[in-house]
Amino acid sequence: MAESHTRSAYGTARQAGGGRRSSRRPAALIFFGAVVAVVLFVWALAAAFEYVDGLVVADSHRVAETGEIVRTRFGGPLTTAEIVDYLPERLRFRPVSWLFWPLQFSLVRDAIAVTGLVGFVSVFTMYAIWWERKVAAHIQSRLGPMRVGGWHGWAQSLADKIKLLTKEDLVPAGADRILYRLAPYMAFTPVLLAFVALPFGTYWVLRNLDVALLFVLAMLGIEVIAVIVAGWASNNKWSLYGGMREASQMVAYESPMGLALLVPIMLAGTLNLAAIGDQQQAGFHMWVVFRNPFAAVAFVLYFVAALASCKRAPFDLPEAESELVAGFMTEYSGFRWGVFFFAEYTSMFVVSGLATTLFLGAWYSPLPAGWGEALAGGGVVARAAHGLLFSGPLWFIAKCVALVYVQIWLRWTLPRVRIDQVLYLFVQVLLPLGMVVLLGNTLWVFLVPEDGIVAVVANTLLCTAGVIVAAAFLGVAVVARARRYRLVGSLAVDHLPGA
Amino acid sequence: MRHALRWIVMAGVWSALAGTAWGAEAPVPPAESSSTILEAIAFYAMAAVALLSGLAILVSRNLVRNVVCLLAALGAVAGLYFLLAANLLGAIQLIVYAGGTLVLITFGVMLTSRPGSDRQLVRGWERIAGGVVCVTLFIGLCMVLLCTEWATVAASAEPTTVAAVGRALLTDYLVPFELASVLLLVMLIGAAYLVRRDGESGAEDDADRC
Amino acid sequence: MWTIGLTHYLILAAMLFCIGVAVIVTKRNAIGILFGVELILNAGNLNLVAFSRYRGADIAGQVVAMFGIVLAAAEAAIAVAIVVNLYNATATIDVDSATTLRG
Amino acid sequence: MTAEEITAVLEQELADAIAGADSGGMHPHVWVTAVRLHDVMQFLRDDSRLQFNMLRCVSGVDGPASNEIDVVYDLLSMQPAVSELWRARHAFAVKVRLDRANPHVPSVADLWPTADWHEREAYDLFGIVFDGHPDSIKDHDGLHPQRILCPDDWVGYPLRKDYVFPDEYHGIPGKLEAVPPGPG
Amino acid sequence: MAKLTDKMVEGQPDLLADLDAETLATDDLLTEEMLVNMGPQHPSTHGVLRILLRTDGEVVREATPHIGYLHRCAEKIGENVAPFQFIPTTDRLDYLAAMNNNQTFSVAVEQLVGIEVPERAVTIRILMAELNRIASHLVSLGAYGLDMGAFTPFLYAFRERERIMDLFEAACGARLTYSYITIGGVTMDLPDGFTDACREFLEYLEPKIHEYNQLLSYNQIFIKRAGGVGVISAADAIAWGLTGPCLRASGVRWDLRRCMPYEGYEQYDFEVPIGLPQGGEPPVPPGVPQPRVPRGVVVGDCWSRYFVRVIEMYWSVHLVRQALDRLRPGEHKAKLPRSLKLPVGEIYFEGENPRGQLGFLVIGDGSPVPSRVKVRGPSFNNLSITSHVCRDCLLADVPAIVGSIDIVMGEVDR
Repeated sequence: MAESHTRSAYGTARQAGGGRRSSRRPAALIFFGAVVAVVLFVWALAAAFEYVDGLVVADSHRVAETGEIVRTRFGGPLTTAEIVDYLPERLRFRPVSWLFWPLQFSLVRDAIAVTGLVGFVSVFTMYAIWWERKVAAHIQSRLGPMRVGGWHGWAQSLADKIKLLTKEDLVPAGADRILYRLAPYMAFTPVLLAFVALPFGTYWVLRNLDVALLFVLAMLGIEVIAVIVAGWASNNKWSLYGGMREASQMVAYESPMGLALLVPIMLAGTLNLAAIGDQQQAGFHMWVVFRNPFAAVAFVLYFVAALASCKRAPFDLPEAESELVAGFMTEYSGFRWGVFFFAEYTSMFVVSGLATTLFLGAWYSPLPAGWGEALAGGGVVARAAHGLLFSGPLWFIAKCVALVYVQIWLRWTLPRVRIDQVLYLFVQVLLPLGMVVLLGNTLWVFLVPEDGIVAVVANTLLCTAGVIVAAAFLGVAVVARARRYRLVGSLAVDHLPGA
Repeated sequence: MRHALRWIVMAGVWSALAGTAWGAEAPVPPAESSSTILEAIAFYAMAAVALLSGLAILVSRNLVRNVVCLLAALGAVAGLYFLLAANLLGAIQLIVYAGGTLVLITFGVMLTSRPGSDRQLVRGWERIAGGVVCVTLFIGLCMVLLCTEWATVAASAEPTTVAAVGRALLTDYLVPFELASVLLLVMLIGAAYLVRRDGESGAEDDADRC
Repeated sequence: MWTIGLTHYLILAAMLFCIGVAVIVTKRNAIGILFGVELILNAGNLNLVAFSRYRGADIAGQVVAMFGIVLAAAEAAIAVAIVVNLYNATATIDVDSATTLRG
Repeated sequence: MTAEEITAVLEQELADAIAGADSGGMHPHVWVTAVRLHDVMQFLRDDSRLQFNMLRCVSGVDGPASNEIDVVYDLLSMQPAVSELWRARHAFAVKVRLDRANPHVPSVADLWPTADWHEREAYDLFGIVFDGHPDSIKDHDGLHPQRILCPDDWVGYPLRKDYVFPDEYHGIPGKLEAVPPGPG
Repeated sequence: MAKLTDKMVEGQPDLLADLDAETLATDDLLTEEMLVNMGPQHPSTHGVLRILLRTDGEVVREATPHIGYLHRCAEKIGENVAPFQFIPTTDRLDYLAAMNNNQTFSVAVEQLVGIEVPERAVTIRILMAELNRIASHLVSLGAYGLDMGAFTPFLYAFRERERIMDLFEAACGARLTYSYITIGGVTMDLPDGFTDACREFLEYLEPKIHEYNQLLSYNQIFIKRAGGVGVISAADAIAWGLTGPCLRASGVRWDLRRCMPYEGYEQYDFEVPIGLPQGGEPPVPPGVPQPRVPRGVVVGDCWSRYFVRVIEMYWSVHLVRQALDRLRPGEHKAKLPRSLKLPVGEIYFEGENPRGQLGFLVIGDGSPVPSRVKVRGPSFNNLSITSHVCRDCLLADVPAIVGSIDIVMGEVDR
């Protein structure tokens, strides 16, 4: 009886979604329309320049002479001919080369990459929201979304987005109309821009900036102003409190985060994220977090400051629902609230991305690099195994998702900290700790020889500690899974709907 | 006027996106190649954003709108730095200026604003006098700029690496570097002393001030 | 018209500078004046970086611009501190009314 | 101490303030004149033998038949102890009989702060004016404690026996017949 | 205590004296402080309570509770219906502890009329009252975790409360407003198999309370947020008429069930937990791991009020077990005439509710309808101290303090 009931409910939901679009100009269409327009514009631009230049962009052999490091396989300037001979023989006939013709313009490649990135970010955010609700549910011994879209309610976020899109587009009375409308996009755009410099793999970085780390930090900093402006423009006392709390919290966590990030920079000697990643490629013992004890403490310090920067877990004061109703997001509803939510989850991913790139061996797999070469050389199965076990983006996203999981896990187990405790914690506890870690790391780098006894011992100790933590985590998960009925008692069987 | 402001700021944000995405790895500019045209487009876009947001600060009275316009201006100038192959400076400008100083100014705006007090209290003739002064100043500057012959050296637009700037800071510019840190220390103590509410001793609980 | 020369940047910086001066002159609100000062400093930095780029990519201009940014941050902090103090002493931050030098 | 002893002590100390006593029954109490109420309460709280440290409840009782309103103060004396259980010494009540048309009685909020809200409620529902109440305001009804349960501009005192429920309040219909006929 | 009106805030220093008229005319109210309404629709005020806060930045200068949004004039109903018809209204006073309300009113009327309640009925009443105390404390602990931002304990607490609601549903058919205990005894006898289900639930619940201690009570952030916040001294507690866990947390070992016993509570053995300073060990029934008061906790602060309720849940489980052993077959309700005539006289009786002492003043005048029923709600008094405690606290502490006092608007507004 329950099944038929849900199917009909699901059915009606579909019709409701397709109902009459609200007459006023929905903000969503403009936003997605703008993204598509950028892509088409780039395509047309490439065609236009063909006539202006009249010449193929500088040929490829010049790259070999000047020894310019061609970071991305397609990074440097490149010709259609080169693309075509990269294809397998069977595809090398005339119309295909026409298809790949625009690829030779770096702007077109950027446009495609940007579209891919926006696609990845929106898909990741949608599933991060759904995943958080599932993880929260299982922490609280309930099931979470189960009905929308079939298995475990995977389409719940999609349904939420459609609901958000069809919601009324209202602006509170007395609010500063322009700033109120602008704030969500001011919060979302910088975080999306941060992906420009984030390396997903050796060939998977949109712009290999020399100042990548500073660029990402800058983008996270601008988002703060959007929150303050949102709080001010909503003409609501609670939002103003939310905005002011975000401002004071930002002042508190910015300096310890900076100090914590100095440690990997000092170890790697550069701000270029791709270069920092390359120094951690020989397996998990080469990860910066296991390099020396100060780096491990710096990782924890950075992660705590990162929690405060994307307003998560114990530091979610700007949108504290039990005190400030909903903080700076009180007056927002519909798609604008969705964009703020979008920005929060995207900044969670960016912050985890930074932590992975700097501390947890970027896109390199924890397995020793030796196995990688062995597998890569072998037969089809071995190469497939290599592709699976050593692929850059796969490992980068896996590590980021693991860190996002920790952030979700913290949110549903810890109560919220008070504003003066946050300021005390960051300014009087973590800032001195950051300075001590920085000093310690400097001394370690100068005094301790690279491959001396002390360095090797410290490295092995930290590696074993890391393995123990990972094993313990997996062990507890398996044991809890096996005995979950005992934990919840007989309740688990008869009370849960359809369990 | 409101819609105009809205499009200025949106354009600023989008041009910052295009500027940073494009300018960072300016490819080799052979004469009149597609990249120089794009570079020109980017330059004019960002210049337009910077100037329009500056004018918006001049015109609008709402302080928080000024903060957003200043943010757009700083973003546009950062984009120009990227165009001028000064990547490190662009990033520092965004962090220190847009991320730090602007939040400071926002604090100033929030702490000292009262509802309905941010009206323009300027009388008519003051505005005209200001305008005249600026225009004459601008004409004077342009006269100087246009008729002098700048000795420019066409150099490759490789973005200066962080290492080069770092080395320069610690070798050629060591004295100003140390002086700057001393100045920051003095400023820190001065600001803390100034803001101490009279009557209380130093240990002001931060919760009271935020 | 399409190639961007040094003069383009200098004229842009001059325009920013004049707008900054205009903002300082017309705003009576202390924080408003702060905005003007920021614009002027930006114009200065832009000039420096433009020269550094168009004179053989020597990094003198960039380094001095960096110091410019640091000083701007310091100056803004002091300015906000003074304004908050002014607000605490007299009830308004209207520059014309702050005529007395008493504490 | 038993109710009789308490009444005896009271009559011995403040004879003129006591108007009558009923120490039998389940609710032993003593009648006090409105004028001397504050002194009696002060004595009950501070006297070494009585020490009524907890004011449990202040309730108004409306008696339209005899055209008067009573105020009942229920008091309790708790014997403090360091770590074991506190012992209940004795419970007692004090009643005051007031004229129904213009009930005035001095406030005891300064002796027990809990009386503050109780007296505001007694005024709100019975119209008993407690003179010297810390939260009193002056409006068309003169100086009286502020209303606590009903809206500040409510007319009438709901718990009086002769109270008539208003037809409407700010357009909200109070009675069924006061509801205007709907469009249907 | 300067009374706060929504109009001009008095006592504001006159800073505008030396400014010219033009600026003066435009700024009427110069104040850094803001008047903020927390409620009546606010996620952390339990029910419809509105607190008007005068805040200066994050610091709350003055908090003034405004009540009356849930006022249904229960006392007026009391004067128009017979006592056994008033029972459903007592359910809705403290709607989280309906059994205790019914029990207190029934005892008041029985003592007034002088009805003898059969032995089995008295034991069932104590059984039900203590079960309802556990349910009510579970809600208050869960909601308090919610006020602090910890979402998970709320769901665990409600999962256990579901088990108790199933037991009540088996006994009297209702989940929240039971009207099960009435004058003269209990409306229906216990269903068979109830005692075994009840024992199984107690076995299931006892280790869970220890689990919640680990999850929330001893959590460092929770201790930092609740310890040393909203401290109420014993003298203030008595002066403001606080009763129940709020009074006990201030170090006053006072429980009506032990100090002025009624309904045979003197035959049961249980301890009265009070707020202990750092390192103190509250009394706990045998077979329960000994809890310890962590560092940073003061007698009479929010944490102590929270923890007294946790320990009371242990003792209620112990009490229910004793009640189950004491159950003997017999009458579940005394024989009463159709229309019970109330004698001329009055009685003031108070019973120990989960939130404090619920008092009834019942005045009979010979007719079956009482001439006056005065209800003394414990939350009404407990709430009155918020303005005294919340002075100069932080904005985030107001929900913490109000949550720890644990008010139910049903019995505040009556």
